[in-house]
Amino acid sequence: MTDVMPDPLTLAILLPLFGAIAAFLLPRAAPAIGLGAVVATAAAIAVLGHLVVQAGTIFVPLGGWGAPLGIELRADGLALAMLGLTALIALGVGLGALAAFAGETEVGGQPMARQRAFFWPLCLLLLTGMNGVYLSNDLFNLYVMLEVISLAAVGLAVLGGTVAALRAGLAYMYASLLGALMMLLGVGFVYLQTGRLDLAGLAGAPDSAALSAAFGLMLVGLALKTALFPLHFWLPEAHANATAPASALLSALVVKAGLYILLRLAEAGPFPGEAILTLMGVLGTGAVLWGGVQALRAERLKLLVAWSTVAQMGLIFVALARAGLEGLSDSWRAAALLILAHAVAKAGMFLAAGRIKDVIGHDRISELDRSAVRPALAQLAFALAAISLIGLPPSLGFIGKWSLMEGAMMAGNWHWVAVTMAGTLLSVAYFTRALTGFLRFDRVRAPLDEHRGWALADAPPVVLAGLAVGLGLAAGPILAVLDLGTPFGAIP
Amino acid sequence: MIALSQATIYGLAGLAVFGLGLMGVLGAAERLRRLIALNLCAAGAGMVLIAAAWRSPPAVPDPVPHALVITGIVVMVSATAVALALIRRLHSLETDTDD
Amino acid sequence: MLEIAGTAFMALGALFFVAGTIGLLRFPDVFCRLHALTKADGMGLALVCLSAAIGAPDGGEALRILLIWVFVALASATGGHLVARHARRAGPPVREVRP
Amino acid sequence: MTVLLAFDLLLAASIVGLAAATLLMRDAFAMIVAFIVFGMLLALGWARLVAPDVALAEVAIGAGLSGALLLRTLAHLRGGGLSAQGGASVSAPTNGATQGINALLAGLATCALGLAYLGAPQNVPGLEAHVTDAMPESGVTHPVTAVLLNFRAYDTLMEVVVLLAAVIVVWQVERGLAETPAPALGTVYQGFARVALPVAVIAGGYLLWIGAEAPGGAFQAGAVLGAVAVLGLLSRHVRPAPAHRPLARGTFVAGTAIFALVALGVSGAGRETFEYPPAHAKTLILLIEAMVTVSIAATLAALFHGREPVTVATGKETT
Repeated sequence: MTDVMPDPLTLAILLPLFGAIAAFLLPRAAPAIGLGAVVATAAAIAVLGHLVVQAGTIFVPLGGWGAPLGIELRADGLALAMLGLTALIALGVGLGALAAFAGETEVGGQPMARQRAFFWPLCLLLLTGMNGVYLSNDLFNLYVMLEVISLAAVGLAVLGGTVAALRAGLAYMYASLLGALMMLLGVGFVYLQTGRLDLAGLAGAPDSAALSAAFGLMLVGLALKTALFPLHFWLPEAHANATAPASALLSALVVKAGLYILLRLAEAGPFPGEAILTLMGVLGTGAVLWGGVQALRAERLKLLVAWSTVAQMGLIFVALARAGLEGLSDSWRAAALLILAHAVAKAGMFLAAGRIKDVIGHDRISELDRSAVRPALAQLAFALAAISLIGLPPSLGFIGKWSLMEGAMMAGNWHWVAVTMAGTLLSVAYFTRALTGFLRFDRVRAPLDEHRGWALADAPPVVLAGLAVGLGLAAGPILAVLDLGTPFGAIP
Repeated sequence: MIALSQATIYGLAGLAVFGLGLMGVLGAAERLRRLIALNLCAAGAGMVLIAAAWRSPPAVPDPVPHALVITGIVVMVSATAVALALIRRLHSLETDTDD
Repeated sequence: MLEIAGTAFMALGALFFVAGTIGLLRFPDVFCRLHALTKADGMGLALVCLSAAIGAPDGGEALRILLIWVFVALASATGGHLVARHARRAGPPVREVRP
Repeated sequence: MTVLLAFDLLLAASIVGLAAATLLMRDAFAMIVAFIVFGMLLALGWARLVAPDVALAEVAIGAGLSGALLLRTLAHLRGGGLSAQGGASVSAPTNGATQGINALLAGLATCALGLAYLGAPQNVPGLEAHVTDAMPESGVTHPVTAVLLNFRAYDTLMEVVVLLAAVIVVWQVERGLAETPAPALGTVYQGFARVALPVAVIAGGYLLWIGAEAPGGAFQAGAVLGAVAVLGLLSRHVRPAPAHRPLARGTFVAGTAIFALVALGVSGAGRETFEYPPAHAKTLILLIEAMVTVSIAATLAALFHGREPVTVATGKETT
């Protein structure tokens, strides 16, 4: 199918896998191997990008069989954007992890050397699974990939080894497993109805009870995995109690896998009706409001950030629902933009929150201040990420929200505009809680310590958060990439 | 009128097992019981898939669902092992702090 | 002739299994239950294997069935021993039968 | 025919009944045993549906190894033994109202699914015709093995990756736990192990070899060999030590690594990834299966054993 041998699609999946294997075999060299594997994967994705720009959608029939007997990989603009995003975040978080797991001291949990040794195999397995999901064109393969992601993500969530992290990790594991099993049963129903497993098989299928059951199961399962309100119960604790690089990966990437599959299902199949889409928007609204209120009430910085993930995921569902079933062929762009914006900003924000916690020794919001040891660059990164998540121009978040509201207005759905506005106000309110803390002098209780200067560890959050703001200026090219290979059919 | 074929019997039984597992996951209080309930869900989904191998009346069953279910079984034992490791570790830490 | 013998052995084996199961359910303590299980089910298994071996299409198949019998018998004897040993050490004493 | 149908009805009812009984058992030990019996009956059901490969996998992995894992965990929770009543207290679920609503919702959803199932078309062909057409080029003659290792080999590779991920996470979670003293099993067990383990190794090899043309294959063989290793661990024939760690890591990844390397290696010259040259397909599949079998066996045994063997050095990690 492609001139390059072996094809870059397979390499984007297998290179991180080889990296994970090598990092597991050589624990001491894990950071170097890990970063090398991420860079190699990014190179494969760059080659793939070149091919997609030239040829549009690329299919690779693995084993030469082709669908429906074999499994096909598929790459188009949407997949390419997600792949690039994931590589970018893995690189940023990986560099952040170098600093976060440096040193030998142990703070009540796992020894640092062990955390360092195990972070990389799990991170690379996660990358394998994520890239596998983006490139998959087969329902059962998506289920297996989701399980790869689940196990790696749970391993990352409990890396710190504290009781709180383990408890949250187990709850996460159960939610994730149940979601995957619902997806599996849904795949069974698809097979009953169509006799095939590839996504293309959904397209021609007649609307039937079995197919509705399949969609119902898969949507509920994926909603559980993406923590759509009210199935979000597992997310805040799991994301807040993980170590910072793990939180960044979980919040920025893992929840997006379910969303991406939802997009692909909506693209492929006869989506089960206007009402379901509206329901997704309504639940998204619930997430925006409930997540916002809980973020306002959170006492710890990382918990606030985690609740904001619940709210932001809700917003993405609102984006999907903004113009109804007919508007879906355009609404996916708004959703994709918000996915990209949230991923970059949230990765930067969690790394920044982790730095702040490392430097000042706690992350209680009521005691944040402008003390002399203040991690100024991390606070800057937090603020930049907040700008994008709130949606101030020219950030990528602004472009996403603008695109959401524009489509909603054109369809005359003012209620979705109101929801977006309400969510924006709430996000201003809860991020301000943290930001004002960064500016206060009157909370200093301990004697002023010497400013510790800037560390290399400040670079990844600043760069990621800066990108979250700056990429808004590149919205045109990003949209052009998303439209490569025309996902969701022709551009209206 | 629906013909009560062999596959239909096991398919419906599979759905019932999945439903029971679902109830267990939602209702069980203990960690082990929830995990077993999840395993029941997996078994139920597997039964539906294996029954799906017999829909059209061929002489031999469709091997693809068989392969899928074997994959599912291996995936499930992996997940079970991870969950059990978490349970054991949590138990150790909790009994340490409680005493 | 062989077919009749096979069926008869199978039925007899099933009868032993039923007896063993009744013993498992009705007997008062671990040791009695174990007695019922290992003895009756061992016999039942032997008969069922014999029946299956008679019905086997060729000698190789029959040999494999007999091997299965040998190993299941070994395993169940060992398992029975382990259960009894554990019960003797950890559990309550043998229940006295009152006249 | 009707007698068999009655048997199927009885078996299906028993399966559902055992699933319910498993969840209703008050004692955790009884619950696990019921779950294992459930797995056995399930395998019988799958044998009735002419899915012997799946039945084998279910008995060996779904019921057997899962059961062993569950029992080992229960022993840990109860402080070394299974009969002690302390530790994992089996409390009755609380909050009846929520429970009722949940049960009602799950029941309604299941009924809806049942209706949808009955409404599904009965005459849509599956992929069996495609499989039959492609079988001559697959390198093996057993369709399930062809699907697992050729047509959908990519899924199978990822399945082995899931196993690898599991053992990495288990090692990461459970480091440095003090070893629970293994129960002394006595001379009868030791004698049994001495006879049974070599035979089981042969049986595993046989399952692997026969998989190319008949039910069996890497997963069933790996499960049997994994059970051998578990028995070896229990009888103390196998004693994991810190020095074994590099070997263990190598064994865990061998299957995944070889599988992925072969998949990439055969590509090129107009061939896609995973597209084995027909002349070498059988050799390559057997090579992959052999490596995967060894990896699966080692991984399953490691999942049972749990913790990574480490020298207790820091002193911070106690029990």
